[in-house]
Amino acid sequence: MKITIHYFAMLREQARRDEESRETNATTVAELYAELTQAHGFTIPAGNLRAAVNDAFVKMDAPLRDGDVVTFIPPVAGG
Amino acid sequence: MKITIHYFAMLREQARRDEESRETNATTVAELYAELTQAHGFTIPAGNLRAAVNDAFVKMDAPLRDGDVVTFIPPVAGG
Amino acid sequence: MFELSERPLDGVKLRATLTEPAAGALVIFEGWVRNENEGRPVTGLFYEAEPKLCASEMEKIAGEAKAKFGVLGVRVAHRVGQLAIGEMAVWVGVTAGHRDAAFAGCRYVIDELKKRLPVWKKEHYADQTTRWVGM
Amino acid sequence: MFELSERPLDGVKLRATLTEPAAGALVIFEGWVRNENEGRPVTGLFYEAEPKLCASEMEKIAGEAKAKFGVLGVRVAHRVGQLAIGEMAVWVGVTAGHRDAAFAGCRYVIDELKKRLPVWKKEHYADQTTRWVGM
Repeated sequence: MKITIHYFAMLREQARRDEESRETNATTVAELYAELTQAHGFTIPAGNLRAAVNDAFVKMDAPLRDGDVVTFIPPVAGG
Repeated sequence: MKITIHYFAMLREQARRDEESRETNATTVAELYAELTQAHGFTIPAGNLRAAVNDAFVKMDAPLRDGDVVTFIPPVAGG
Repeated sequence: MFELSERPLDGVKLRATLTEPAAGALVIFEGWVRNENEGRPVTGLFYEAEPKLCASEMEKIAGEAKAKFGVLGVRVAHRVGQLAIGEMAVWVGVTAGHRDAAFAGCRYVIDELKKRLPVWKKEHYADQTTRWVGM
Repeated sequence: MFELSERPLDGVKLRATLTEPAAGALVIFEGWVRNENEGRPVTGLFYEAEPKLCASEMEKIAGEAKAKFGVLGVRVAHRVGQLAIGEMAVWVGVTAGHRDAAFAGCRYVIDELKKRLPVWKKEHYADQTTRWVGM
């Protein structure tokens, strides 16, 4: 299935892009992040991330469906 | 001796003046307030007042000297 | 550091006096004239103050805030005269390296100011009566 | 209620959105870029945010502040992009009938914002290095 991924902050820099569309067999958000870590050399441990699917926060074991838009949320530091 | 008294808020209204100079035999701030209460019909109990002499806060039993400027401080309500 | 003003307080000017490169946090408290107090409709407030004692007492309060919380800057202004609903009666700005100190310092300054500053307030009510608050 | 801005935040305009006759207290928190962090000289900050998640999460936080403290108004703005020392990174304004609620509400909003809002910060140091804070 095809998933769109949005990157921010350190993930954006390490992936060298803001977003990408990707064919994947990953069935959960966590599996997708593991695959992307292989591809892009991400250094943020999955345990330190949050994720959103289609603009709503989800758990890392949330399932993926074809066409989903996934945003990975590195540790936040606003304010 | 001669004392100058400054009035604010309800005391100003009840004394019908901002200030006055007064010959008095009062030896303390508290005695002076008792005398002024007779003269002007003040309704604020002495126990609810603070006072300043020559721009510094004092206790109500502080002594008076000729030429002193006394300010009576009704309960405050700033802010 | 402190001013009494017969004209509307200018938050922009007051804030500008507090900028400094070591400050990471500014907390501002503004007291506004609200349309009721203890259930009674209020139409306006009259404030009166003793300027010299206000100035010396505010210096003390600001010094205490710096000593207790390590805040960097303290700035306070209080309005006097007749105020309408919505007008700003008091402005307190406190800067610090971080927000804990800025919040604690600002809260301390407004609390102490309300207890200690020789400022008096007469409430005007919708039924035309008035009352000196606290007297 | 919430905005992200690539241009300097305008405290005057933000404050103006909070005026209402029942409000007696406004507490504002401003976060400024300071010249050091944890002992390292800082020359600037870069902020980045995810707009949709920021907006929905701020709506939740504001709702929580209203429910917990009975505050009347909540307004928040966060800057994004490259900021210099002294620039305002975040503005939080909270109104209430009285100051207890306004202080508690403002503190709650900035604390939750810092924990939950998808905003990221890269520090630029005097020695030309950079660091994504918290990563």
